[in-house]
Amino acid sequence: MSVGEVLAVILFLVPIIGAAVVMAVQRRQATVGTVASISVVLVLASVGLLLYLASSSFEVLVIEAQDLYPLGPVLIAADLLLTGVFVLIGWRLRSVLIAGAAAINLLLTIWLAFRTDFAETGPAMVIDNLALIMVLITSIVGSIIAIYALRYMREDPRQPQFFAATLLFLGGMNAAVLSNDLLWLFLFWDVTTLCSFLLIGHTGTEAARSAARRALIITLGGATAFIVAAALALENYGSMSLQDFPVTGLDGLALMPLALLAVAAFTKSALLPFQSWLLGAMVAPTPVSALLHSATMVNLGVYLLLRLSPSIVSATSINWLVSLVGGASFLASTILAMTQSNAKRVLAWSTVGNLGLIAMCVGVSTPLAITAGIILLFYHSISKALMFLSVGAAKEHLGSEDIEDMQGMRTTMPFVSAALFIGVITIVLPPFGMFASKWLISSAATTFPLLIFLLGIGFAGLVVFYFKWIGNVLSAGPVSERVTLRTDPLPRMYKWTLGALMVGAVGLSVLIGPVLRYLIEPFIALHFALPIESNDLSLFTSSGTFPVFVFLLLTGIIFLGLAFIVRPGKEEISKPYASGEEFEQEFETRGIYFTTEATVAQGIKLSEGAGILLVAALIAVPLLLEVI
Amino acid sequence: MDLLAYVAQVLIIILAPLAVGLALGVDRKITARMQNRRGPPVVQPFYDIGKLLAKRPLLLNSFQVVFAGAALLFQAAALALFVAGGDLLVAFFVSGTGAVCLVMGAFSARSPYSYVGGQRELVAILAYEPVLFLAILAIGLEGSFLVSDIGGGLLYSLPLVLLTLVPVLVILLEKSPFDVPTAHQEIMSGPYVEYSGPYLAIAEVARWFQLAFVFGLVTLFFWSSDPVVSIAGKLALAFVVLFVTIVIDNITARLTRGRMVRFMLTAGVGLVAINLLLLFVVRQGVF
Amino acid sequence: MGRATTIPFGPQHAAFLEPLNVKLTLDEETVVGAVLNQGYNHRGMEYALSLDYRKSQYLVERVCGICSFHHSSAYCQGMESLYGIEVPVRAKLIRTIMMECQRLTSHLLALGHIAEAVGYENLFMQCFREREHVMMLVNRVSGNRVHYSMNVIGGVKRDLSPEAVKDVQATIRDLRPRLEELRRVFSRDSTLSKRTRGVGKLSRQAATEWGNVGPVSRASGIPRDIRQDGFAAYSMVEFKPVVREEGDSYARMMVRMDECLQAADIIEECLPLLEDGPVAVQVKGHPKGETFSRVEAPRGELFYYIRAKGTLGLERIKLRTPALMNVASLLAMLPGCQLADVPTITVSVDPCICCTDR
Amino acid sequence: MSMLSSSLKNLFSRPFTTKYPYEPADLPPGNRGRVLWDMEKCIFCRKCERNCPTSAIITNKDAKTQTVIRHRCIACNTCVEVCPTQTISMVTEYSKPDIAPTVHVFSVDLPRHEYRVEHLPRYEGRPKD
Amino acid sequence: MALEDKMRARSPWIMHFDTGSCNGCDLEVWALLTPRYDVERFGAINRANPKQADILLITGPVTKRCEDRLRNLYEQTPEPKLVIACGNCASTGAPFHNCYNVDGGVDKVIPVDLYVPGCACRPEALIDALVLGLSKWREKAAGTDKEDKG
Ligand code: SF4
Ligand code: SF4
Ligand code: SF4
Ligand code: SF4
Ligand code: SF4
Ligand code: SF4
Ligand code: SF4
Repeated sequence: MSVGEVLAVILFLVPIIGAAVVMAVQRRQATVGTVASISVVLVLASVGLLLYLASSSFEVLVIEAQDLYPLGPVLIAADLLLTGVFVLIGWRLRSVLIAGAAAINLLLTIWLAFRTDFAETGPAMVIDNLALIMVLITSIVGSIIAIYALRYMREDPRQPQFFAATLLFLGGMNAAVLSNDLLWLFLFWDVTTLCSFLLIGHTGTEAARSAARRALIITLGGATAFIVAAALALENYGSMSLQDFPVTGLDGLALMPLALLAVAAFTKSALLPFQSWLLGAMVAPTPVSALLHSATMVNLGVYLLLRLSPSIVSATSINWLVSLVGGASFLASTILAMTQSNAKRVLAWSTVGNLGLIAMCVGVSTPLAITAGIILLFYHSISKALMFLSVGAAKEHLGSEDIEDMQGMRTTMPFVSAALFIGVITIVLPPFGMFASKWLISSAATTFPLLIFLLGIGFAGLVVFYFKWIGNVLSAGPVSERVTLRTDPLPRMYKWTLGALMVGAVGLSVLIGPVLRYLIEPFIALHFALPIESNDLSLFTSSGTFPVFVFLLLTGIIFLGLAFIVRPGKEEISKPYASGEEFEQEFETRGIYFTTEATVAQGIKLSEGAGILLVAALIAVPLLLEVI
Repeated sequence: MDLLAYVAQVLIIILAPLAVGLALGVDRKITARMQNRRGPPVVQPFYDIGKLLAKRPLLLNSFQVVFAGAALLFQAAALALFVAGGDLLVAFFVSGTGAVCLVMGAFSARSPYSYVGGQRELVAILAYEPVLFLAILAIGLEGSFLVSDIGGGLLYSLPLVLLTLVPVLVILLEKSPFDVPTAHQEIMSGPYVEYSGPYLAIAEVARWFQLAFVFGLVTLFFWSSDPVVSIAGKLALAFVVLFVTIVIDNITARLTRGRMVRFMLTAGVGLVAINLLLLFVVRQGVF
Repeated sequence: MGRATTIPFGPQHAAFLEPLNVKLTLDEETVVGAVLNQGYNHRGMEYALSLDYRKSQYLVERVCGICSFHHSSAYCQGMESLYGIEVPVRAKLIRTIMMECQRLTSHLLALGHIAEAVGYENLFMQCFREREHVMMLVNRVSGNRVHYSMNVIGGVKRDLSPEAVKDVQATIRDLRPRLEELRRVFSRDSTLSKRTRGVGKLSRQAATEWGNVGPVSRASGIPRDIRQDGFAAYSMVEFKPVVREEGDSYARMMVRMDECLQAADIIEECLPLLEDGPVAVQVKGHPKGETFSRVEAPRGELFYYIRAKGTLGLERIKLRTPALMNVASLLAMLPGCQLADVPTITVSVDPCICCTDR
Repeated sequence: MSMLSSSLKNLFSRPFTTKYPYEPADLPPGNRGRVLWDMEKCIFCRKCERNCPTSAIITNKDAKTQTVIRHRCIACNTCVEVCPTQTISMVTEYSKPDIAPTVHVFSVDLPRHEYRVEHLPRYEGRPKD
Repeated sequence: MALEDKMRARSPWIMHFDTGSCNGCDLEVWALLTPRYDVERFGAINRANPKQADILLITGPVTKRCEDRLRNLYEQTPEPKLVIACGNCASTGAPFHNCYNVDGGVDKVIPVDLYVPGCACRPEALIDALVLGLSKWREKAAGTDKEDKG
């Protein structure tokens, strides 16, 4: 076994073992030790994998199943076991849907296992740059979240369960993105489903349980689509290896596996019409949300789409539907995000939107768009984790997640405010990473003029709901003493984790040139012509340039420089204008949410309806084509 | 030669906002005359800026200034990018950042009117940004995103897009019917309430840069291979658009924010769509 | 919902000419609560007015600069009834003419103010331009632009010379087409009607309950106009109160607009009735007894109660001014409206704080 | 739309604006501007002082002066009417702004309608208590 | 310096506040803004916001209730600023000298630079005051500038 293979195995096996240890020992101290050390291992292993791949100039690393020998059969056994567990859970929850879906999964898995003689139809694992990016995200961002959770969940009575699930989640996620064989992927897909179910329901309240149940129903439904797709792939393409998915000549029923996998991806990524589980998952503790939204779970869906992008690109009869689902999710979720005042809900909708955008990129199917999609995926996870964790920290202090309650946080919690601010500007504003992808998407979308209308309104909405929030955070009266970040009453653990993410979000934006060249382009180059060049200072496409570095420098100068130059105390400080009245005590403000709860519910229904139509069309098109 | 072009660009970047200042002066003069008044001299905006700079600074907190300065620099960067023949989309997003900075400045002052003004400015952004964005994408579809590569013909292929820039400018020029964010009689010029003296001047100049960028977009619609004709035509086009906004200002009352958003997202977006559709149909028919 | 925005609207605000404070509670931009806060302008005039009834002739004008002449007319009428004297017809006619001129200035002000409140700057300017014509006219006729100082107890002290009569005639003739032009704009302009129609509705019932007077009540369908009582020379002219049924800001605006035209009519009716004769009768001694007097000021019924005890000082003088009643009814109109409509609605009742607070 | 036509008409017609201060103010004859004393006629009966509603007049019988506080006079014309000797006249020019409330002192020493200019004391405001 | 002064003199922004007047003077102030007198000729516009105003036009005797508000607004106006008391009551409180709730004159509350007589003060008088004030402003601004340097 090569170093790369060892590292790959470490990446998913160690957390899983760690989970077992945590469950076995059941003591806080041991839990802390295990989680911390596993985090370190994960970070090191993922970086090691990066370096290893870099040393071979990012050649795709293929791991055959026999290299991993006893693992294969064990995993198939685990696969059956896990699906069985889902049947049981369905039984316990008295949910016909869950039990039925799980039963179908179980039967199909058994059938598939027999069909393939308990062996893989292709390489077990393929580590290309897309997988590498995902592993980096999961391992590093996931670890940071896990460490953060150590502090956040310190008083939780059921910590071992929580951390075991978290570690399992990370391991499963890593394994899923490395897997090439659909049955392997299916297993880890289900592992993430199980973990999300456990974590969402962790607090055990009524709301949590119903949210967990809903999440399970939807993601299990997705899993069913997945396994059916796997079966159809085996029938149609004669292989269950993702690598072997055909990239030409897809038509008729041969499109079906793709369509179903796309639907499965939509459920995981909570795109319309499946967004409800992610929104419901907001009842879980903040680290869970962070985990779901940035490091694991939802990424898996769009990862699958990106992974299949070479096939989707050629499937011209359905890729427009994929892009429409993505675009509709983006538009609807940005509009709905504007109407929310709960910070986590805002973030949740914005996650849906961003993932929709990625799905849209895949659907647009130009190399440029797919590049944009990967950039978005990469930077989104960092910024989103940062924002979620900040909200968690704010909640501990304020006791509320409502963005209206965050008013004036700048003076009471400067560190968290700075984190939120950086989170927002890295998501929305140029010249940070996410912006680069926005720019690329905009250019790419011109090949698909209908989408530019969704984008136009969506981008504006993005600005509105994020800045409404951050404006609230920054809104504060004159402060007599200078507030420094150090005075923030924040646990050290939070400061470190938030700080790391802040540095990551900004630093990687600075390094977008290398990120693009070394991380993203190798994957694109495998399948497409390179659409974009960079010289570390600027990005170039065929239709435009983006002088990243100039703008980063400018932004740095603007915010740091101005903040340094302009200090209170030099000028006369005056009272706010209140028509001549003294207004200090009575002042209170509330943002604009445009609409009422009822309208929001209606809007959600409407967009879900649209989503259902689109998804139905996605499944119907291959059938129709077959009939014709 | 290269150096010359460079110098010319720098000159344009400096002159464009000044031209906008002058245009605002002309605007005030024409507005006054339409109201049967004599009105201020056309260089009045410069007097105002000079006066403001000479006032003693007075502020609520330093964030206001940071954001006003940021707005100015971002808008200047957007204009610079535009003039240097850069990517329109990037310029647009950078200019949008400038607009957002102003909102942040308004929010950071903890004052009721400024806060409401900030909220309304966000609504205005929601109204005009999509249209501006679509207009730019339409330009990109027709020509190129690179200003230097665009060339002529936009006026004939995208007339409706040019038309949609008029309401955008109405919002940006803070004119009725869409001067909602700064509505003087409701929220006392909104986001600017808490700015005074030099800081107001900074915010104002930032707006000039933003307007210079949008007027720049307007001038893209005219192009001729003869540089003299080209420049004259561009200026004339910009003036015509300005005049239309002035007339609109003088014959309408301010509408509410809901109507503004609805108008921009239906009529504005719709016009771009119709234009693109027509273009598509005509192209299909011709070829 | 939790939080709500609270905003102090006034006392110093671009939409308000005078210090009125409306503390608004907003849910987003919808007004959910409004607290009227008056008294910024309370000077204590009723006390000062009761010190010397002769000097009060001039002080009553200063209760309000917009309808100063109505105030002094009401006051003088009251005093005249205490003295039990009949004012010469010419004086009555002159009072009527001046009152209508003042109604013109006041209504044009109110109309311009509404235009300004909805951000229609050009229309505001047009209204004030026409208003300026009337202001220049009254300056020529009375010698001052605002406080005419023409009323004395017993009549008027400044006669209308034949040239002045011609002047009035010419100016009104000139003004009429301009007013009609304005009326066209006010009634037809689409953006303006979007901002005023259906805004600040006050039903007939509510108007009765809140005790509204003047154009505000007439816009809600209550045909009440004190001028029909025939004080001054109103019994000598033909006119019908302008009534509209809608009860919204638009109706209030249009009632004022129509009353401008009506004022022009009344002035033109009065002018030919002017006959040579005395303009004042002398009064002797100090007044005694109690009385009340009413006139229809531009904003509605203006009511003076005077109790005199036969000395230079008055025992009690009490004003009930129209704006007091109308401003209060804002409380019925504001909740539920948009922040953007607050200026429109407040201005549409034409709040006149100086007399409300006096 | 009628606003459109009137706007355009305005644009091309002469503005309604006066040229003041570059041309004299158009004060109509009979404008009540300010009061002047012809001290030769005054008999110091104090009727004007007593009847002035704003106490703008101070009659000094000993010094033989009539003092009028311009910033108090509301040009009501009462003093003109009550003066038994038609000493006081009203002219059309209004009084001018000044850097302190102005007082004009008419005295028998001075020629007809001429006066000495003095100022009332200025207050510098009062800090908040 | 000279340039600065010139700019100042050409862009006096106005804030008007009514501290208990009878409206007569307020309307004359508004008349200033409208076509007949149009002070925008001199660059003056009504900002209605103390923070952006250079010239405070105060009308009316200051009623007790308006005192604090007036002081607030005055303090919110950045230097160099000019206060013009418009009309007799703002200058001396004259017509309302018998009223118990006024103290007589704006200068009892905040320093006043110019006093405009008249009841109501004619718009022409206000224009005179503006012209006079702008020349006076130069001295005042010189004072503030010196203060800034020293
Ligand atoms: S309420 Fe009226 S009567 Fe009483 S003190 Fe005030 S002004 Fe005088
Ligand atoms: S009306 Fe009311 S406030 Fe006015 S004097 Fe009478 S009791 Fe007092
Ligand atoms: S005194 Fe009159 S106005 Fe005052 S509360 Fe009583 S009823 Fe109402
Ligand atoms: S409401 Fe009162 S103060 Fe206002 S104009 Fe009428 S009477 Fe005069
Ligand atoms: S009333 Fe006439 S005569 Fe008597 S003091 Fe006055 S000015 Fe002199
Ligand atoms: S005009 Fe009237 S206010 Fe002036 S001094 Fe004569 S009586 Fe007094
Ligand atoms: S000076 Fe006269 S007109 Fe002016 S506010 Fe005072 S009383 Fe009214």
